[in-house]
Amino acid sequence: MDLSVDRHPDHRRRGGGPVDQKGGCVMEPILKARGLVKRYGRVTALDECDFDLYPGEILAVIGDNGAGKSSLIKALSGAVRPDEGQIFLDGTEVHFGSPLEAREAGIETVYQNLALSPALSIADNMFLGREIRRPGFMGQYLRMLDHKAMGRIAREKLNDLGLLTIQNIDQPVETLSGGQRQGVAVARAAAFGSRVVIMDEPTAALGVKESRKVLELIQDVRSRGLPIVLISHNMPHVFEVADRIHVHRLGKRLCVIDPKLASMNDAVALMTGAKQPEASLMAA
Amino acid sequence: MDLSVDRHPDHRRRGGGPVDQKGGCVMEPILKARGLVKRYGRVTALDECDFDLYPGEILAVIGDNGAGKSSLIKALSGAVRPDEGQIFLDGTEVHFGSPLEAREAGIETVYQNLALSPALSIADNMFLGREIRRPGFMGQYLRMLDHKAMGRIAREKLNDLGLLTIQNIDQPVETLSGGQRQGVAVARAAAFGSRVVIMDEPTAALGVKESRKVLELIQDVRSRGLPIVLISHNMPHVFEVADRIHVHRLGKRLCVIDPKLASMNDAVALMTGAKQPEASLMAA
Amino acid sequence: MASEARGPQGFETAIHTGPGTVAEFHHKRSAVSQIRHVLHQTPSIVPLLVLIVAIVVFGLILGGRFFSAYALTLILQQVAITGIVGAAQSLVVLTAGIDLSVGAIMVLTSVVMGQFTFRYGLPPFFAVACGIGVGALIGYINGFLVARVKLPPFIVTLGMWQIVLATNFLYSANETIRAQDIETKAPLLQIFGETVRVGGAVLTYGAIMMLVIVFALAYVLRQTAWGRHVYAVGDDPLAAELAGVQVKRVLISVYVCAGVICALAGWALIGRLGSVSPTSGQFENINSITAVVIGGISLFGGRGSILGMLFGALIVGVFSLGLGMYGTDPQWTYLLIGILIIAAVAVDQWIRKAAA
Amino acid sequence: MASEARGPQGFETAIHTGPGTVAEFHHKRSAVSQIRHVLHQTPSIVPLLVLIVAIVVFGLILGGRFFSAYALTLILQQVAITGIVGAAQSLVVLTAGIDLSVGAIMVLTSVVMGQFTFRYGLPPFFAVACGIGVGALIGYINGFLVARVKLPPFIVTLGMWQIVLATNFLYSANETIRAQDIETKAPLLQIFGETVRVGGAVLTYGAIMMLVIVFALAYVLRQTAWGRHVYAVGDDPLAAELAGVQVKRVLISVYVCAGVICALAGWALIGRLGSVSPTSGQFENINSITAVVIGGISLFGGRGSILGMLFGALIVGVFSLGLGMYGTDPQWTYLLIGILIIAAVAVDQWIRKAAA
Amino acid sequence: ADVSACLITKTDTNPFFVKMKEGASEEAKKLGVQLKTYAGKVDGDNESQVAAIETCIADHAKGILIAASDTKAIVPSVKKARDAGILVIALDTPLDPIDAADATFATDNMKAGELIGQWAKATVGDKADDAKIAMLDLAVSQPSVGVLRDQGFLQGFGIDLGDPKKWGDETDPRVVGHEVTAGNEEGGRKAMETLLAKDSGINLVYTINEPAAAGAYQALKAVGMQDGVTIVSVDGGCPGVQNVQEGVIGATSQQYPLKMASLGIEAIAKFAEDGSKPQPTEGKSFFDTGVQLVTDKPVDGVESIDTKEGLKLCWG
Ligand SMILES: Nc1ncnc2c1ncn2[C@@H]1O[C@H](COP(=O)(O)OP(=O)(O)OP(=O)(O)O)[C@@H](O)[C@H]1O
Ligand SMILES: Nc1ncnc2c1ncn2[C@@H]1O[C@H](COP(=O)(O)OP(=O)(O)OP(=O)(O)O)[C@@H](O)[C@H]1O
Ligand SMILES: [Mg+2]
Ligand SMILES: [Mg+2]
Repeated sequence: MDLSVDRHPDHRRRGGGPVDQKGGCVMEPILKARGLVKRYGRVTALDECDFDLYPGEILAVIGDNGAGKSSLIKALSGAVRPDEGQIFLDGTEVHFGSPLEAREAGIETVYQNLALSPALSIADNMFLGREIRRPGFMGQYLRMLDHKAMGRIAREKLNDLGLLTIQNIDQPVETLSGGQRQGVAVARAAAFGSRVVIMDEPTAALGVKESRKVLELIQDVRSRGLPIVLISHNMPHVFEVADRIHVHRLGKRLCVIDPKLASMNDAVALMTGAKQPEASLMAA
Repeated sequence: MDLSVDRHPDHRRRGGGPVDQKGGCVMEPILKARGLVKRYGRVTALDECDFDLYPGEILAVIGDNGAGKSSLIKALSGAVRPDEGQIFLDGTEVHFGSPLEAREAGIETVYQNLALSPALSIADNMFLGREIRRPGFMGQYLRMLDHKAMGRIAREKLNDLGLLTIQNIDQPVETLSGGQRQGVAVARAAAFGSRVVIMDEPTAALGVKESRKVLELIQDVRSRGLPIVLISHNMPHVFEVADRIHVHRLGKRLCVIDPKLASMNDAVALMTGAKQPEASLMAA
Repeated sequence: MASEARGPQGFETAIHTGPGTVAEFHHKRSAVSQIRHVLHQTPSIVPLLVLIVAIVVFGLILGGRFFSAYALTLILQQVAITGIVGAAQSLVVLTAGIDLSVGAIMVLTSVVMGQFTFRYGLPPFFAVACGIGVGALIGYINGFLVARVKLPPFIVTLGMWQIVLATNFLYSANETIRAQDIETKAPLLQIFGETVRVGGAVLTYGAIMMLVIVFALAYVLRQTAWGRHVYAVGDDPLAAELAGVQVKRVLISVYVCAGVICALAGWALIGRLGSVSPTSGQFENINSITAVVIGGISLFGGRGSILGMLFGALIVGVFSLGLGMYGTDPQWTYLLIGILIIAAVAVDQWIRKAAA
Repeated sequence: MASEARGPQGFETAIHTGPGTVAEFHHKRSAVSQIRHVLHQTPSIVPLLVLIVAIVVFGLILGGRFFSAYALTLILQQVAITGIVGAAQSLVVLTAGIDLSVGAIMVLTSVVMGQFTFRYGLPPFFAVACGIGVGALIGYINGFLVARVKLPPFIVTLGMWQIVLATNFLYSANETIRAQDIETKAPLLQIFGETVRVGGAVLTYGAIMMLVIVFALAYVLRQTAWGRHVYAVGDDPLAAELAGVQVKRVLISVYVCAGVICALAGWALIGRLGSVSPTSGQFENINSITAVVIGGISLFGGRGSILGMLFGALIVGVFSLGLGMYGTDPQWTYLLIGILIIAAVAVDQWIRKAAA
Repeated sequence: ADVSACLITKTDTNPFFVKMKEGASEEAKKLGVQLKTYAGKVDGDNESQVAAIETCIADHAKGILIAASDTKAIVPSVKKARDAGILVIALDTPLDPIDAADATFATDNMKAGELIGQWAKATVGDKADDAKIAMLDLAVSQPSVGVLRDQGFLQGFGIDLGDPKKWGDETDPRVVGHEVTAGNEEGGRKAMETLLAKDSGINLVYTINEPAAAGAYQALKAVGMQDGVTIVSVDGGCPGVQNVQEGVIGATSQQYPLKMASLGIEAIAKFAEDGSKPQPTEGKSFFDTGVQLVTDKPVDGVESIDTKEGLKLCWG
């Protein structure tokens, strides 16, 4: 059943994107997990789950509701401590005790519930936990924040995402519409991710146009060389941007397919259990 | 700009569905709103908005994030009191002071945030506010609830929706996955709606398969003769099931288009403001 | 204009051939996890266990004196007031509120019952009815401010506490009505002080009323629509409102109900003290909250059972009597009850976490 | 296998031709809504206005006696303790907690400072340090139980209140240390009772310390990362955790900080009373919560400013002094303060609603 | 009236202080003194009293009457008031040191306790050696009145006090235990029940005041022991004396708050007039307003008045 990529180290990657461009033969995954287990009381959300993300790729993760996708993401980003299993970043094992530790290692995540503080301003939210201090005495000794610099940078990042309509960078996040909030969360991750960017259903609440903006942003981030993990239930979106597709089922990785070889039909059949994995669809 | 149906009472409806079958020439909307205005502090969420729902049809409502779709729905279902404007049910003006009043008038709604009580059981949630009492003395005088009957009915309704995997109808809703919760909310509305069923993004968090189930359920409900209002950002879904499409923009109804005459492209162009409404796309 | 093909998108055809199940997981059910599951499902079991352990431990230490029908029923008598007030508090806490004014309402209503009888010479029956009416009125004001004006319950009842207590002192002029006067002129006021003896066991009508109120509320909360609505409102008021619960009406009814129960506590208080004393009951707000908390009702609303509150009140009762009989300095008792509060909740939390 | 065409779906092409804006609405800005908006943005303005109105009204009623530099600075002196404790309370309330043990910590630390000096003969400087250490320790225990064991703050501090108060009585043996003794042997303990006179104005170092603490905390909360994190934790701890805030560490630091501030209040208390009295401060938890609430800090966390708390404390101070000078019965004062609490929050709520 | 005076009591809920206030108000009206009253929230609430003194200073009062909650801790504030030229008279409870106030009109609480102790000893007679005594005290914080009355009673009964500044450290087996009552019926009943459960042979009950005694009586009545047990108390309020008359309480030490208050007001009026300060009772460091034992069962060697007399002198 487990036909995932690590069983075939000798195959050449056939996917598009920057991975191929580098033409590496035995490329090391930048983020790798083996045998992750996470139980919530009587529910096993992750059941010996494996995961591989290669440098510069967009990896989509698809699966039924409740398959354990968000749980996997949370384990990878330090939001949840797996009961068993190992996680490797660039080949060395890591143990993230908190989301902050993962973030400091360069893994930036957009969670399904956004993780924004409603009463804080947009700028405060974007820089939460990585505030910029003023230069000189005020910053050094009185630890004063540089609100101006943070506001400027936040605005730039939002503009990149086409969220021009936000008039006031100091307005509390709670005054934004659902779509605008999602935009802030995505902009934050895209702006600060240095190794890996993970996005859990970033377009679920977004309109057609706003979704498109996010997809463009994802491709943008990838073109900066950063690999991205994208969870989505939207097959056309997944097949449009993904280099490889991780199919999650019943708490584990069922297989990894290549969107250029497999059809949406195949993907849906695999994730719902209508079909067993076949070698011909697999990503290398 | 306002090319909506009430300006053309002499046109025949061209849409499919039961409305056409009855062949009525000047059919009265079952749910009608005129000039709805709702302001949140400095934001005008509804700006002189009109609305018409005809008997037996599926009316989709589409629009950008923050266009005011949910606000419209809340006004129609009594969750929010509009500042101005009138609402008519079957031609008579109504003033819903609370969601309960709308519900008692037969309007059942699935809200974007689901409106479930996490700590209560599935059955309790489905029957909240319309509990069934025991027959005889216990029910009459001691007001004892008939937990058994409610459990049975709840299970039936969930089975209709294909949510067979819920093992225990008495388990608290908080133990369900996001998708299962959405299923419970949809099942509740479908089971109890007697005049109109309104669904605000019922498939946003759902997987491919679960979404399909909900779409089938919607068509099922329509075939029972109930009209449905469906809000969705998913164009393929909208064009698949809708009889008419209400395009919402900047807090008001821009126009109503016929999915058989207009393309998805037209719809997206209209809702994003890339295109002005044209008579050729309009639903009668 | 061209329109796209209608019907399911191509990739969705696979769905109907798949198995009929969505994600499911293997459920382990070891003996330990079973127990934890049961504990989790019925949160009032934990305080019940603590209660039993406490009784057994004190019984072992103190021997027959403690383990007698007299001492055990004495505990019931001693917690009667806290138990009744705790029932009112439980209702409010279940709606995610808190009522700091319960003790003050209780005292004021007992004073009203007494003064209406003795100052104005009204028939005792009518005075009691007035007392209950005053309780309901104050409850209504609390409920109105919480539900309609949407003020936080903590603040409303903090203010109301001061207002009611001050009113109590101003109205009563701090005058105690003596037990002997009540006995001769208005025995109805003392009715809940009457005792029923069965062997060594001594039960007052007040203790019996507490049990009746608690069990009646337990029934109402579990078995009636209103009870389910109370839980729903405490759980998520917005969701409850949208789901068709008349949140404001439920909230107001809960506070009125709490006010009435406090008035009954005021009546029972006259029975317990014999006299009407405006300085009583100043700690019943803390006592009732302690009982509620030890009994495992969540201060965030929507979770817990009123039986738990009863056990919580009894636990405190067992500790204070047990420690008192053991001869502990009252200050040490005070300290131990503080530790007990924290420990009880820590145990509760541990079970919830383990069984989550 | 055939694969679908990649790239945007057909119907999405229209997007790029549309105008570059998403939904936007016309913003009305009448004068009234402007004012409401300002009030909404800076929540501490409301209590400030109430404060000014109260001072003016009492000034008009009582004339020069009240409207003198002496009386007005007297208010500052009288609220100094509540203001300092209120600063600690504000920190905790901003994290969506509540600290019922503040008053008890304050008294115990003042007793520790006194007893360490007089019972064990330690140098006053060292005794003060020990007192502050005790405050920090109790704060740490509170914080540990709240952040790590995940118990509700209300319960942790309810239990801690009883524990600390009982410890205080047991340890001090209810003995007051007399002012004369402190004056001669350890004047350091009384330092915050020293006064600075400017004309008729009389300021104690204690009042000055309160102002320093409040303004320093206002700076820290607004201008430093830690301050922003306190707000984030109070707002939504889960979101804050995911966004990279070390929620547990922030929580613990807040409670430790509150403990230290309470210890400073204990030191100031010795200055204010002259002596060390183990029975003082039993109402500081209610007083500080009242100040916080009237000052517009939300009990649900994450909203409000510490300056508001200062104004809240001053409002209560103005009312107590004003009503006292007017000769009102103390019970009427309590009653009015009760009404004031509810009214203050109702006004706040009205503004929030109107400007939502 | 331009003479203004302040009355600061420990609480304004205890009937004792309520009556004291009424007495002061009446006298003040008679003498044309403007009286303002203040009180702590509970017995032991020192800070409210400090704030009250400050308010009086700011208000330019001529004199302050204070029943101090913490007799030592209030001294610096009293000094401030005296420095501001205000006459400070301690009522009910002497300050520590006693000369911190200009004058003291007080009852000797220790003496009040001793009287009932002696009476109890004489009443139980031979059985004094195997008496079982329940001590119903005021509060865990051990405010001074509570300690003085408690220790006075034990001294009068002839029990070794240990440290006379606190209760609870006695080793005499005749003391069954101490419980706190908050000085009201509710606390009295619960404390009595607890001690009864501890030892059902209790035959003598000391109570801090008459409400606590009434509560204790209810507890005894509930188990049918009301006739075999002697209750003694302190205060001498009218309901209390009535209870003595009806046999609920064996004896009580009566105090005279009205007298203290009216004397205090008079003194302030006089001070405002000619600057003269009241003088203490001969041989004592304070002006003793007296305490008398009220009982209908007088015993030899302890002076007492009967309840008829007591009811004439009682205060409310
Ligand atoms: N904190 C939690 N406590 C208890 N159970 C949980 C928790 N988080 C997740 N689960 C359970 O674990 C399983 C996997 O959940 P997860 O959120 O990972 O699914 P998902 O694949 O992200 O689903 P979706 O597509 O709906 O977001 C579900 O059955 C869910 O109910
Ligand atoms: N309770 C509220 N308080 C303040 N503003 C609100 C509130 N509800 C909605 N709004 C504002 O009203 C506008 C319309 O919101 P609404 O939720 O109706 O949009 P929508 O069309 O449903 O968007 P989406 O597709 O994101 O759900 C938005 O600008 C939103 O910020
Ligand atoms: Mg998920
Ligand atoms: Mg919406």
